[in-house]
Amino acid sequence: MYRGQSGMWSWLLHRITGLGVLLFLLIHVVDIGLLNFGSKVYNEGISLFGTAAVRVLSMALIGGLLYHSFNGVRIILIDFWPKGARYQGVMFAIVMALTIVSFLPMAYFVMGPVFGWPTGNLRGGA
Amino acid sequence: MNVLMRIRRFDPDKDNKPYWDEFRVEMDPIDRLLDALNTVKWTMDGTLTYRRSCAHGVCGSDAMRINGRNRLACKVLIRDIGNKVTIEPMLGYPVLRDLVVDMDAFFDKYKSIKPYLITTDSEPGTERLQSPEERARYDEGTKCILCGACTGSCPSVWGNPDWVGPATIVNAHRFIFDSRDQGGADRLAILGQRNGVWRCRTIFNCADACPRGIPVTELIEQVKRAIVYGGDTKVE
Amino acid sequence: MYYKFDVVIVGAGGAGLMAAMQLEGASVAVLTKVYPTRSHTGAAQGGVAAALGNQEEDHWKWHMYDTVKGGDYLVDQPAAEVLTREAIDAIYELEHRGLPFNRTADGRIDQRRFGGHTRNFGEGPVRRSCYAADRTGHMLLQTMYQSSIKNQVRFFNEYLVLDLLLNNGQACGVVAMEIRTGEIHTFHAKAVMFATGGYGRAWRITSNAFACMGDGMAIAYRRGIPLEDMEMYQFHPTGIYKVGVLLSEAARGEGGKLLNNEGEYFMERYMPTLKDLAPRDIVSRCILQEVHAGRGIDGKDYVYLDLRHLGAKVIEEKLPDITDFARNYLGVEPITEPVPIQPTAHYAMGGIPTDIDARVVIDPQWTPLPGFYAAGEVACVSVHGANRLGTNSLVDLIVFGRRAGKHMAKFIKESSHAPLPPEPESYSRELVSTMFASTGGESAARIRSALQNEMDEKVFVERDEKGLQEALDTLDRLQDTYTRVQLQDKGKKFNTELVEAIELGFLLECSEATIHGALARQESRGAHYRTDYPHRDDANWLKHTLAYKGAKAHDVRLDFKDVQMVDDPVFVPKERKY
Amino acid sequence: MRIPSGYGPRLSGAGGFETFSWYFFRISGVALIFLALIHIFLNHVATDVSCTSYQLVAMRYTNPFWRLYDWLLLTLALLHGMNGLRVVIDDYVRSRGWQLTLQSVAGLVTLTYFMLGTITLITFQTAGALGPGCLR
Repeated sequence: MYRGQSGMWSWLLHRITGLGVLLFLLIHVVDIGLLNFGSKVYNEGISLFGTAAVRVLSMALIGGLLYHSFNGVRIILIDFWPKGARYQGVMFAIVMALTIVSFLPMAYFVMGPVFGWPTGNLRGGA
Repeated sequence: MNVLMRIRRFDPDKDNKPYWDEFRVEMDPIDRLLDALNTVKWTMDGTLTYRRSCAHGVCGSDAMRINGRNRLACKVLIRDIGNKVTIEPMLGYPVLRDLVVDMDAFFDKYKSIKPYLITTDSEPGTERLQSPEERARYDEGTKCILCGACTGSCPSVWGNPDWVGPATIVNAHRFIFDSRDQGGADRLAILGQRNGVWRCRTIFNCADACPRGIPVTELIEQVKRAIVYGGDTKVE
Repeated sequence: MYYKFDVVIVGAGGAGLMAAMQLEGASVAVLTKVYPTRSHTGAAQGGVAAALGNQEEDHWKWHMYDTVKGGDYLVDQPAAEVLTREAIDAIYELEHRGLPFNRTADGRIDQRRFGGHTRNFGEGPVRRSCYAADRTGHMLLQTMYQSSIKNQVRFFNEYLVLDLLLNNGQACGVVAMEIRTGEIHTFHAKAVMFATGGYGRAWRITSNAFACMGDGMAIAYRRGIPLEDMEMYQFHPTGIYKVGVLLSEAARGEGGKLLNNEGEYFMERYMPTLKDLAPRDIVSRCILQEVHAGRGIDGKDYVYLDLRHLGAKVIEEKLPDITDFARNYLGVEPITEPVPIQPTAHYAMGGIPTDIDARVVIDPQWTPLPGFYAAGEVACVSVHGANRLGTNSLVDLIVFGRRAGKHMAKFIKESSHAPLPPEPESYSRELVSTMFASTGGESAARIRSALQNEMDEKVFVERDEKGLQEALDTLDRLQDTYTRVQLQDKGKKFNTELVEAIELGFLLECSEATIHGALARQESRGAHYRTDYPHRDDANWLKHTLAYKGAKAHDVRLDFKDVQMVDDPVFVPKERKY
Repeated sequence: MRIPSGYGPRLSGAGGFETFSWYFFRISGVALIFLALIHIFLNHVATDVSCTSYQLVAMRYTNPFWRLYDWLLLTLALLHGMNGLRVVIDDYVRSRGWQLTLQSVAGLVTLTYFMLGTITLITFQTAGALGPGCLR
């Protein structure tokens, strides 16, 4: 084992979240493909997304996507901002903070319907 | 101070696979880890094998993995590691014996980016002129002692030993940004390829491992930008 | 295995690589015990002197005067002339090869002051040392290695040379052990060059690398070649206390001063003109005098190097490495605290005698041994005489390494391979197999430690007859014990215990020659200070010693060689004052 | 201050495919941040995921903007992601045979998914009941 510092963990997490999101994308394209089979097939397929189990997975997806997005910005800053490399550690901390801060409300909206939390948005028939 | 040393051992003549060995030594807090290794070798087990030469961090012989991070054994003080230390050979290189790794491929990679001044104009009778600012532009890279700690700390190298690795790019940087050099375009072309700079994923283990304090990743990023943007034209 | 090359160079430090670079088109092998960029040239910090005159008026003749006077007139003056004249061209050659010197505002090579370098024959300090921060040696070594890559020099990395092959009075190759495999190889060559460096590991407090074990000197010595002026060993005044790692003279060149326990900058008292920039032998001795007078820090055997008044900017920018050493090895912050220092074993002025073309000469009549060359610390062209000036070591490497290369280039065109002696590997194989077979139970590490203690105690900055005699007896005993060294490690591959044991043999022989020279030379000159003969004696001792190996430590035969002078009143020996 | 270096003007065609790939990651990445986050916002926050239905999609797709939007998201995400996979394979698969096999499979998957997604987006007919059909 190599005891890398934040740079290494940020990279590893970036890779894992990237591959995770890719996996989801591949599934998602298939479920979109269900549109070709008419409304009944599609609606049955897509209703899976409303189940509690898939909602948990969706949360993981959203968390991963948020991290991957923010860290992507960090990487771009490292690449194009001449001082970026010097502030990579600070930027990693900011990335983690932003990820958590933006993840929490998203998680509330995703899991809300399961627990009957008020979200104020359009929601499927309970 | 009593120090427990856990050392990864491997003798190709005897062992099928590496194993852990332990030694207890009594050291002074301001002794260096290299002194502890010497104490083991000279008083306990003569078969313990490692490289060392200058013993003060300028020759680059004794890079190894100390408590999970690449360090020079001659620059790590006992008081900073405490009572227990784990020592392993660097990752990313074939192990020859105990803590000694094969660095031939490392030097071959270094050679691949033409690490020497390339000039096409004729030599002046005295020195080529270079302003202090131009000299400062590539100063960081000149500190490299080719110890290989950065390259051995890089996950991209562990995954793909063919990759040129950070040390090579640092040395390319040293010439690319030298105002006297005229081979920069060649080097950038080499580094723009599949095993060039793009395999750097800005992981920063290299910068942490560098015993000379070179901001390795930052220099690699400058090379990337040089490939993408091009550089300033040479002053006439 | 058998290899055949035009030239075999042993050692990949400054001298070896500088020579290799001159041999374009020839087949050249460079054998090195460590990877080339690990050579101890890389540890040189301060600079490399040449009278470029970039900062103020300067002349090679002033440089030559300083070299001759700094060496306490034991310098062979024609060699010093070559050294200082050609230094200028050699510096430009290195700059053209890419060496990143620090620059002046107008883009030329920057130069700074260094101990013993003066303007106008001793009037005051001059800026003569070309430098690259405080890692000049590192940059020099890197640049030369890079140049050898360009020239496609063939390197044999991690090969320990065990023997020099001679046949009919001519050098014809070397035998070496490949450390990685334990195999013995013969290298057949028209010309052999030794550039193996010094033997500073004979002392405990030393600035030298573990690799500096006197390999080349001892191998030549065993083959009947004398060692010249071995008593002339330099102790650098400012080694880090207890560790020996050097704090470069550049620190004093930039304005650092030595401080005793009374808060006095004592060099001003001893040397009113050059003060802290007096030559190293003098400064080392002044430190010892302070210590003897009870003015060492805490009454111990060290003093302070004070950099505080230079300010953080100068310290960080011009002396970054040594600042790092002080922090790392002492936990001392040079910007706010003085740094504990003591004299440390540093440099062998003596070595294998050579002429100005770096050809090895084997007797007082300057008879060359055809095909055998040496340059760098291993050699004694005697440009350093009794004491080397700071920065002149790198000058020696590049000037005489270059000359060796050029002369070999000519030599190999004019001559063919001399036949190898019968069974060329027998001596080396015997050496290794004896080591493996020994059951004597002695430990090389213990013998080395005993040697170092003895040398630190009795063959240090100050010597006397009694101490040297005792040291010789000790050495005799240690050499006897050495025959019973037993290895724990019986492996063939990367057996560093074997390497260390063989190297210890080299070290013992270099020490033996050193002690003999020191015993014989009944005067004080340069680095050689005899408390029982405290004055220089030009009537009897304006000559070099040549030590020839005998059967045992006591059996060394000494011969003497006149110091060469040039016909110029400026260089006539006179009292050395600064 | 601009410090001149020795390497001269910009290289023509600097570096080839790997350079392009590196650039593409960054450009597509920036675009994807907006595309993907808005997409997620629409489907998980503005309306709950349980609202998503054939009818909702149909309603949205009456406006070609959303077809284009989704197509861009699909294309960029697929290329960004699969290029990432390619890089991972390139990093960790040392055998040339396996390397070639896996890269080909990845290429094939990319093409198939791109075709599948694109065809769906183009051919989808908005017929029947439109609207979210879910409760407030």
